[in-house]
Amino acid sequence: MRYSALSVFLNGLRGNKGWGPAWRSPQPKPHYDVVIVGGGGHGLATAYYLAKEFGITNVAVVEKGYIGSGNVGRNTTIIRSNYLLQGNNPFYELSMKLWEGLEQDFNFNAMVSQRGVVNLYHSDAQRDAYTRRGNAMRLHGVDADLLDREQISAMLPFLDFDNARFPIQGGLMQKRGGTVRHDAVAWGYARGADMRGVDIIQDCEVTGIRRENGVVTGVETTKGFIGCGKLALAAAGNSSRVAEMAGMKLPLESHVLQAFVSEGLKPFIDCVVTFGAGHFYCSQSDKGGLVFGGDIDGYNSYAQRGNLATVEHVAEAGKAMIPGLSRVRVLRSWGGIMDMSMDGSPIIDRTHIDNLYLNSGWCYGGFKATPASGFCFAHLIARNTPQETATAFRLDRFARGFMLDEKGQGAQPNLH
Amino acid sequence: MSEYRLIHRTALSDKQPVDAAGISLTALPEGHVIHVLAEQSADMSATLEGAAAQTHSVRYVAPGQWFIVGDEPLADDAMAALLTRLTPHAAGVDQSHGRVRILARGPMVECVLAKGSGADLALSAFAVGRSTTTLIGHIAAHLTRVEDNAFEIMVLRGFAESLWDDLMRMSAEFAE
Amino acid sequence: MTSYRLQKGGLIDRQSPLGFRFDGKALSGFSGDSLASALLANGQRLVARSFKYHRPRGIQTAGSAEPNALMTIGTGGRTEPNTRATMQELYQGLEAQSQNRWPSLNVDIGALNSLLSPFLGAGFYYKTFMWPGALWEKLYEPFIRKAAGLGKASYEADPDVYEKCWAHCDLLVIGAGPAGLGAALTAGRSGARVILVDEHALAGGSLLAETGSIGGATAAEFARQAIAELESLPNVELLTRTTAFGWYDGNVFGAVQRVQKHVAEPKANVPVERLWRIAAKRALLATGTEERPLVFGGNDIPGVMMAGAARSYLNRYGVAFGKRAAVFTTNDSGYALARDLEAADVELAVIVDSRADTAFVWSGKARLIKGAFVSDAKGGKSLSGITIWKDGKTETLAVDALAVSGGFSPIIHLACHRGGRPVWSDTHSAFLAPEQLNGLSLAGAVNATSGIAACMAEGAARASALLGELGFKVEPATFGAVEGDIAAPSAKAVWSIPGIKGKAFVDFQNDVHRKDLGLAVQEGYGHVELAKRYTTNGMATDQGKLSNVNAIGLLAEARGVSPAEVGTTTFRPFYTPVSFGALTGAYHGDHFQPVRKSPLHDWAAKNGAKFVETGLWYRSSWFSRDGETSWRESVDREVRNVRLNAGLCDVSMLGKIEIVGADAGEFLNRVYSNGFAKLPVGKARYGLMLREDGIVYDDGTTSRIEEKRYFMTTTTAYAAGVMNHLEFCSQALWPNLDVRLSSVTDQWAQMAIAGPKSRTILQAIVDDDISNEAIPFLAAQEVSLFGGQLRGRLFRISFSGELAYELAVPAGYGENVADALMEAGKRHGICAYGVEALSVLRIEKGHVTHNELNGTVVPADLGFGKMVSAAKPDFIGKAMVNREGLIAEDRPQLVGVVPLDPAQAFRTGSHILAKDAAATLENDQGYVTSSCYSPHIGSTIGLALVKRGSTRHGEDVMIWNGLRNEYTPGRLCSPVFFDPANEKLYV
Amino acid sequence: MASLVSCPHCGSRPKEEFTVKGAALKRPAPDAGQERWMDYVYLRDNPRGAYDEYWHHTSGCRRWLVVTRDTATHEIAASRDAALDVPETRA
Repeated sequence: MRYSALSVFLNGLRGNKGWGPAWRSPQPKPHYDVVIVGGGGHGLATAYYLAKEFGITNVAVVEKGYIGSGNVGRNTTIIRSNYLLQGNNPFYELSMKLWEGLEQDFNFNAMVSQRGVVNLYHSDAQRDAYTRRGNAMRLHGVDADLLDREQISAMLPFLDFDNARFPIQGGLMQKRGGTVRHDAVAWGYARGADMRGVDIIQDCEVTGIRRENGVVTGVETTKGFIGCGKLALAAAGNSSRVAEMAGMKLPLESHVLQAFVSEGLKPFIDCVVTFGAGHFYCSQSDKGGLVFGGDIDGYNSYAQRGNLATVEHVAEAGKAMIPGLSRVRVLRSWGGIMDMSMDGSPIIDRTHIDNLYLNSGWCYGGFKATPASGFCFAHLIARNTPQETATAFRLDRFARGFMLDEKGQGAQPNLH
Repeated sequence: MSEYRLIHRTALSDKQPVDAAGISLTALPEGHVIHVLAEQSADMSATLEGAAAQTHSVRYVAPGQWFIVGDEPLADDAMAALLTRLTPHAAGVDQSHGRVRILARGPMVECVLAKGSGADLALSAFAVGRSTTTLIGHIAAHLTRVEDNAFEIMVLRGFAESLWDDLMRMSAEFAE
Repeated sequence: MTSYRLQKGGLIDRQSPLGFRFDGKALSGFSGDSLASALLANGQRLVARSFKYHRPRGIQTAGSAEPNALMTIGTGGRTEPNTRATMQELYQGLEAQSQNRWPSLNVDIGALNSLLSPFLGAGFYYKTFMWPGALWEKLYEPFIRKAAGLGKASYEADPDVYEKCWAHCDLLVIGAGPAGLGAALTAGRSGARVILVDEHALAGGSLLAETGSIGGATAAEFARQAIAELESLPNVELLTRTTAFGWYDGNVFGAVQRVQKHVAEPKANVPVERLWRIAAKRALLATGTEERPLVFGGNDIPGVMMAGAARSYLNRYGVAFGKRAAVFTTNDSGYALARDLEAADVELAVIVDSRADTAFVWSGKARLIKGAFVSDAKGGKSLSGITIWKDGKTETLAVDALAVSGGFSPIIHLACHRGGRPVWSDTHSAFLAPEQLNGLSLAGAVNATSGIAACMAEGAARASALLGELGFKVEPATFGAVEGDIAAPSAKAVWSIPGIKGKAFVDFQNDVHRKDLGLAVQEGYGHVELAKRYTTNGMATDQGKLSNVNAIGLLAEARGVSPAEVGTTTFRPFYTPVSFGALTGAYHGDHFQPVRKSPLHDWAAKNGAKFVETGLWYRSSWFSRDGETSWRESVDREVRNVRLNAGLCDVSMLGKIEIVGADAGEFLNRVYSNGFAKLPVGKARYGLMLREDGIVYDDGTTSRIEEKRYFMTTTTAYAAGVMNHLEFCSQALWPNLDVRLSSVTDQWAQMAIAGPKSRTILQAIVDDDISNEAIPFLAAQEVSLFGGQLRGRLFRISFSGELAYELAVPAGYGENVADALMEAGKRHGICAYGVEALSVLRIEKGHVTHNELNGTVVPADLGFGKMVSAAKPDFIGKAMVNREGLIAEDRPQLVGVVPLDPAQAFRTGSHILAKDAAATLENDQGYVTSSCYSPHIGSTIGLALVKRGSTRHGEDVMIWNGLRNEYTPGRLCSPVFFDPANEKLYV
Repeated sequence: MASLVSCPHCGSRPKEEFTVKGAALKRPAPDAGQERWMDYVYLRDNPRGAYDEYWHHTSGCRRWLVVTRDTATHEIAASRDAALDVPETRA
């Protein structure tokens, strides 16, 4: 059933008995043209665009838990396209453009809210770095504005301008950046893909990848063998483990990143704001909770939980930036497993194994990339050539020396 | 400019000592601190005991590393002699100006330090004479338990004022 | 005082009345009251409005699970939103405000939402508000945001102090109820290091609300004596008002102590809250249970309360929760309340027991209806009556208070924080803790043990066993006989209640009702995690303490499976919310990070320095002189003066590392890309350090001081990183090399003395000959100063391109030496110069810093191709530096850039476009890495990384700063703007 | 772990005193070839389970350690000084 104000009204009159399931719960078929491993944002978006844009509908998404149980449901909901490098910038801007029409496209209100993203700077060096970045954005037609202290103060009067260890000098603003209701992204893509014939198979863990004559022919799962023409891996933090089933070792480490929400507050922070003197970024959800995060915990982990030291580190930066947070309470912390790559940029590529496609390395910026990641991965699977904004995300870039290192940190994933 | 009178500016000269029943904080004299770096598996015990028998104290730092410390500045020749005594199996690096020592003493000293350090400093776990480097809040410092209720805290000179201020805050509730 | 307050009983002090305000209304309570008990005693039933429908809500619990009674406490910088009235101790002058209502608590416009509730079911907003797209941010969302949220955060800074600390113990006991006290007394007597935490002001837990006795003493008196004993033991630390909020890896527990949240004016030298990190060898969870509500119509009306809470208000606080009460229970615990109500002469109209076959023998006066349910409660802002359903028939009864008990959920949160999943027990109708717990055990009600005596005994036995594992020998403590305890063994849970007419709430705070969960299942969101996210059940500030298990039960029924199959959502920290203040401790404001101070800081300050934060350091940026009106004026003067006369700059912040050992030379040869093996004693060399991936990591000079002693300098920014890196190389990669490292950054005050007159000035304080012959360029020697009073290290190196030295002296003499140099240099025109002038001088010479070493360049990009030794068999970065992409032709290379019109300035961060090219990403040629006004050139100059830059000197380009709409026609040129032949360097 | 790391020289210490570098791998010989070096610098086993990694006790004894840690449970099984435990000597 199509969602609309009218359908909500009519169903309300009938005691909401008319709503059907948002997506089916099918048993897996023996064979699909494409099997996507991972029912997170990227996997579901890939399925959606395969069906919608490339007409490939004989597709299954297999998910070991429930859909959206990974990082799409445990991030700080920020979207932005304020990237520096030519290999990254057009891709993230494609993603932003897809976000801008997403809800009407898949008929699900994911609350895409372009409230603006401000990165504060505290020194001339940071200002210069943001000048470079803002100009790189503008070169690609991405909106960027460099704000001075007075402009920041008018927007965010509760920041610490007077008593700070690292006084705020200004900020780089992307007005089109903002937030999205994260779970709804998974649900919207799932519903959209399902309506176009994609099978979404939950509670189905992949336990092996079957190859015949070197070519991938399907996956062993807890629901039996599922054959496929093409196998697409979109397993985020578990990418290394899935790739290992195909005998591949990836330029990735899995790291835990915590995110937090405070108790509900009346409207306080309108945009997304990131601290430049410590790792802290914050926005306020429509329900009123401050959603915020900081740095990764720093060590390899598959446990979706973090440590207290990082929590404190984040809180210290938060109160340093906004003194009024002192008596606001942090409600909940959670952890997601990030596929941190060796240069901080993603991988969307074929592999050396025929019919095996890889989407990974999103580090902790995968949420904002969801639509473009799905779109470009679907393009690659359907056409066997990279989508034009994703040509730099090759697996061989490390061996060839064409790293996409926005931070210039080199081959140490926990520094990206 | 041999007529010029050199003045040693101590790092904590502006700070007022804390002297309360629960806790006292005192900047120790900036005498000498020698970082001893030994070859792997060199036995330095005799040399270090020799140093300790004089006007120095020896603090363990890490495997093969110690600080030789004392309240009196070492003249060039005394320093040279000390460095020579360390050879051939160890070298000394003068850190007399690079590290600043603070004495924290009083019945609440463990409570005060527990506000900064995650090391277990209970007397039963950390006896008199033991040393360790640990974070006190955000600043790394080298601790030595010099008495049941007293610790020598050694910190990089550049952080000395910040650490002093932190220790003051940590002591505040016992320093009325 | 109103008649809700009993004449006697409770642990309050009737001799100490306390005045407070609620929504501006002056009220009064007693010392020992919670804000909630005081409000109840005053007959204030309506205390809050719900989140979505703005329904009237009252106090429902007496503890930290409270979903309704959230208030804003305090004013100004002490404004504290969303505080549970049940956990807030009353103090004289307390100011409490209700939240989420407009214009007032009594008359709330938002309550109109209730009328629209058929259309506001679970997830309705995902289905609408999409057209037209632009209206979301402009109309729908602002409206929703304004309506949502709870209390208001303060814009003011908090005047109070916070702190954090560590604690270590053999046994941590969490919860000071019967099991916890049993454990703590046992452990305390063993001599082990014990910490006992309890979230309430008064330790004792459920004993404080008991009317029975232990060993002849009242339960509360027993608790008081137990606490007194524990306080007398030096090895026991008792932390009340302390909530253990998280169990972390390594058996570390996070806890927050509310040290001064119960006082009107906190003492300034004591924190208001203290964050504890407790490293426990063993821990015992004795957190008891949470009583479950029952899901019937109108179960949220003020006057409906948990039975245990009603009993707590009655016995602990001396407050009756109503004048004519009813009890609705699924288990024996309701009878304990019923008995105590009658003993306190509160009218009890009826006991409704869902069990037809209960064996409990009720000997009180009140009517008992077995096998029945309260299907609906009636009333608006206060309960007026209930409907009792039995076998399809209903009867209504006028009551003003209803106590409910739907069974008990063990408070196992902490036990699940490290990944273990709770296990459903049909026997106990509850989720129990995971079985495999490393370092943590459970005792008492949280372990599904019932009855005071059994809980105390279990606590004692567990403590004895846990300490036994650590080598302590102690017998479990024993206690006198318990009288008058109505133990409530588990009873079968009741999820769906028959005959409901009204809205039956599951999650009170988020207004999730029974039908929302049904809708979630119907729409495919039946997985417990999806249902939570879709309906928001359990996502409010109480994190579903009361609602989660009921939601699971209802989901199970709707899906036709057992609660075991539904499972729980994940328990995560924090058990109860923790303030930013507590998590931050003292590290905020200008104490956010420590300050690292140069030994020349005071010298710089008295010479007029303006400081700038550089990492943790404050560096002197420029030195203002009288009459100078802009920073540029000062910097230009400093630059000119260094080139003309001389200047003194504090470079103490450079990383400085002393490297000793027989293999130090070989070591340096391996960590630098250029050769160091043949560096003679007394010489310095510029070195380039690569990362293993071939990218430039850092640069600096290293000098050979003695045969086996080197002195390395690093950049300020990478000082710590380089030290870690060198330690890694020496310890992990090449432990067989004899290399030993000592950071001497803080040992030396280091000053650059630059300019044509620097030698003359320096000679005034240096005893040794420092002529060009004695100290040629790149000499590094120990020197005697002030007639032998001091020894320093003198390096003939230059960042400015001038005749220049760096002099290092022991830090304590730094200020003195700098003063002497300024004095000696006065007649030669010396000036102090800061990092701004330093930067101009180095840009004029084309010297790179981390502006250029941006983590993506290889040596060849900077014109340092020759510094990558081909001869050395191995060094860090050698293997990867020649990859295709790192030697590609169109890599960015270091180049100079000037404006065609000297009057036109440009900025760092501007991009370089080919002349006449459109501003597009494809046309991006590179960017300006550093820029400054050069007094020597008479215009802005810059360094840039530009594609094939080294081959493009002389090419006209556009310097583009789109952020400011600045287009500056420019020309690429050599990056060396000043003295390219280095004639000034060698004089 | 995550909260406490045991240092063979200093005992159990908070994680914030340490810096973690990642997999404790054997550095290849300089002439080991591009593939071997690519593997060392960029590829990681990234296992779910036991893992040897380098930790530096930065705010303590400043020794590099090889810590054997489970990436799923965060339990630390062992912690040794890196100098005494170069990868080639490890089983």
